[in-house]
Parts: sequence; structure tokens; C-alpha cells
Amino acid sequence: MTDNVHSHSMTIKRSVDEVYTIAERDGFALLDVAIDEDRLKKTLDDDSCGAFVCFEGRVRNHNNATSVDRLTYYGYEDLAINQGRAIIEEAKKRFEITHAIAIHRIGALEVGDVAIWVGVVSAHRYPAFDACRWILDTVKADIPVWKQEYYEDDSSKWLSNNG
Amino acid sequence: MTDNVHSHSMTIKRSVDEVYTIAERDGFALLDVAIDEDRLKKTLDDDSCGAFVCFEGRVRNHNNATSVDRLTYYGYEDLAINQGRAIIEEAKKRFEITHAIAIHRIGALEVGDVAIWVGVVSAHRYPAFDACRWILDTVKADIPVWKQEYYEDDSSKWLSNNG
Amino acid sequence: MNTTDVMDNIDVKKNNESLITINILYFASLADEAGCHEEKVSIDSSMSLIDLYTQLSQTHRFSRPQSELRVAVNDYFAKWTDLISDGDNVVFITPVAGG
Amino acid sequence: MNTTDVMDNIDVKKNNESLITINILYFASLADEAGCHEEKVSIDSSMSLIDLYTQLSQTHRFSRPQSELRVAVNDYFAKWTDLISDGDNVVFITPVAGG
Repeated sequence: MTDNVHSHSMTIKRSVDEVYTIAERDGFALLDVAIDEDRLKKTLDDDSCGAFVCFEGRVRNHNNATSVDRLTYYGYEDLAINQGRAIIEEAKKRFEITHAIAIHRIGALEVGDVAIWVGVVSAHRYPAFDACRWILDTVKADIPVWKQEYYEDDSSKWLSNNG
Repeated sequence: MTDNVHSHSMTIKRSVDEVYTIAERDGFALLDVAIDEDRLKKTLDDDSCGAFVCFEGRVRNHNNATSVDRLTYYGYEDLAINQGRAIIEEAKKRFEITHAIAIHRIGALEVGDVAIWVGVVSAHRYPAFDACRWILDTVKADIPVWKQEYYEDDSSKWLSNNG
Repeated sequence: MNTTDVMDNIDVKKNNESLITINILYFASLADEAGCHEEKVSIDSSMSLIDLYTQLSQTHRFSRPQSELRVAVNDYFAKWTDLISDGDNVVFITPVAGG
Repeated sequence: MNTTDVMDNIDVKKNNESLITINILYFASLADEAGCHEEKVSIDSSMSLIDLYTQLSQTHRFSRPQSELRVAVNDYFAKWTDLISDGDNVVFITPVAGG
């Protein structure tokens, strides 16, 4: 039954190509397969930009003292895309950056898999660092993605970023 | 004559494999060919790390209002490696990070080429951002690398990071 | 799709002209507790989003108080004071955990 | 390698026992002004690094004052007050421009 009530939020409705098109245009999308970092990076190439900063959030083998086996991310795709667009728009207002892209992966992930990728390009370095961190923090705070961690004893729990 | 007096500092003495070995061990090296970002990134893979932050410094097509055609970086390899090792050691003391690697490229670069790559992995995200920025700033301040910009009219000049 | 109708559990007015039908999506722990991903409910058009969550909480025994949640209407975050219209998609958002 | 010997230009003592030979590398604008990448010079072992730069500045007409430079000995940054030993590699570091 758990699989049933969550199966909708473990996959996306859009095709992979649509996802990258939306990510390039709006700066944010959800994806349900491995994130192609090179494809995103190429999208950000710009000869006027001297700085590229990226963040990759990877599944750790532990959370606090507990050993993590794997985890599953669930997403509310349509709200995520609308909210993500607003976040990237706001980032471009707040920071002197040229472009930014973030993608969050949903579904079952293994230790080492990339769950989120944020890339920013700008003429100078500090705005790229500042915007990348701000986008990441804001995505973590506002994008409707949920996470269930599975432990070695097969138990699991829902996590939350703000307690 | 200009080529002659600078030719030593446009290339490195070590082989590419030695460079990556030094970078993996000590966290810093100079390289005189294109930086292989994937190779550096793989070196940083660590299942205990949830955060990977990287910075790429690319040759811009302008500096202030002036159009830049290409530029050449010159390095003092042995001092750069010794000083780079000290910078990475210090970064590991200052920040809660697992590992960090930076490589600076020297020689003739075109617009869009990556001149410097800095990657950091850590359990949590903020130390990775902080350390990446600190390493970049410290490399820019302390590593003996010099830069000559060439403009469309074939003129050139030596640049400096601190005025 | 596991859709249930909890209309019987909702305290609606007898006057059908004020009734609207909305669609609720559940995610994460709310989906676990509701036992479904989606349900259609008929409510009085004057019902507030807070009252709607309170009603559904009683039906499904949601453990999260409304104060811990956000609400989205038609795929955008909404205010708890926003009005609900016929055909709206309403989603209650438990604390998120992306990244 | 374009090596020159500017010993003649250095004010050395006549007593050979206090003479040491060191190797100087030039980078960036100093290499342009010196017209070479490397040179060996013989100096009195008591000569300070500041005096060494002053002497070489006169020989090569370096435009950068010593106060704008750093100095490295044997591939490590050194203090301007460090002593020089026979066989040392000495490098004057103009403001860097990496990144």
C-alpha cells in the first residue's frame, strides 16, 4: 500500500528532454533518472562568464550516527516546477549572475547518487558562490520534495529539513 | 625574446599522470593542458560526503570594458606545488571538509577554457562552500601564477590580482 | 490511482448550490495516513482552507497540526486565507526535505 | 635556457671565502626586464635578500620596488630577512594573477 499511495510522486510526468528544456528555460525541474551534469553544464556555457560554481548533493552513507542504505525522494512535480521558476527568477534579481540551473532528482537513490545539482555562471566569482548557496538553501526550504531514509534493519522514516 | 624568457614558465616539468597523483595526494598542482574535471571529481568521491562544491574559473571574453582575445598563464611550478599543499592543509584545518583539490592551468588559453578548478567534498554543505571559496581566494592571492592578456589589436599586458 | 471520496465525512450544507467539488492530492506522511494519493471532496464554497484541513484531519487522523503545513492551490503555494473554487486542486504540504 | 652572469655588476668583497653562488629565476615582468629566465650570481654570503634585489634592480632596471614583491628561496616563500646560502635558488615574486 505504501508503494501505491506514493508511486505518483516517485516519477515525473514529463519526458527527460522536456525536463532539460524546462531547466534551460526556467532554471528548475524535477527528474526521475540520473542527473546528466555535463548536459546541464553545457547549457550554462557563456563566454562572458569567468565563474562557474556548482553544488552536488549526494546521498550519504550516514545521517547523524545512523547508517543509511538508500533513500527515496518524492516530489510534487507541477508545484516544484512553478516554485523553482520563481526561485531562479529571484536569484537573478538578488545576485549579479548570468544564468542558473537546478535539478532535483526523485525516486529511489543509492548511496553516492546525486539528488540535487545547482549550477551558476557569472562574470565574477562571488555572485556565483552566493547565488549557488542561496538557490540550494531556498530549494531545500521551499521545493515540495520529501525524503524517506531506509536503514540497514529495513526500517524507514520521513525526514524534514526544518525539524 | 619574450617567448624565450617565459617559455620555462608556460609548461610544467611533470607528466600529466604525476600532476593528478600530486593533486590527489597534496590537493594542488599546476597543469599545462586542459583540466580533466571528471578525473578530479572522481578523486573526490566519498560515500560519507553529502556535499560537493566546485568552482571553475574560465577565460572571459572581456576584462572590464576591454575585449579579450586570449591569455597566457605562467607559473613557477615547484613553489606553486609547495604553497598549494600548504593551502589545502590549512583549508582542512579551517573547515569541516573531507577532501579538496585544486588545479591551475598554465600556458596559452582561449576564451572559455578553464584556468582553475577547485573541488571540495564534505558531509554537510556549508563547509564545502566556505572552503571552496577560501581555497580559490587564497590560490589567487598566493600561488605564483601570472597572467598576460592579449587584446584584439595584438597588444598585451601583465595583470595582477591585487592591484 | 487510489481515489476515495470522503464527502460523507465532511459537514456540508444541504443547499447543493453552494457545494463545490475539489481535488486533493496527498504526499509523504499525509498520503500514508490518508491511505491514498488523491481524493475528490465536495465542500461548501465558503469553507476555508484551514477548516478543510481540520475536517480532513478528523477523517484521516492526520498527525501534523495545520500550523506545521503549507497549502498549495492549482500547483502554486497559496495563503490559508485564499478562497477555494470549484475544480481546484488543493494540496497540503508537510515540511519538505529536498536536497 | 638564457643564462647570464651579472657578477661583474655586483659589489662583492675581494675575499673569495665569503663568496657564494646562487641561482636566480625570473618570472613575468621581471623576466621581461632581465631579458632572461635564470642567472647565476656570486655574492657575499652576508648579503641580505633586500640588498640582492636592490643590486639586481640596478643591473636590470626593474620597475617594481622591492616593497611590492615577495621572495622565495628553494621553492618556498621566504622572509626578506632570511639568510642566503651557497647554491640557493632565489626568486623574486611580483604580484600574482592566478585564477
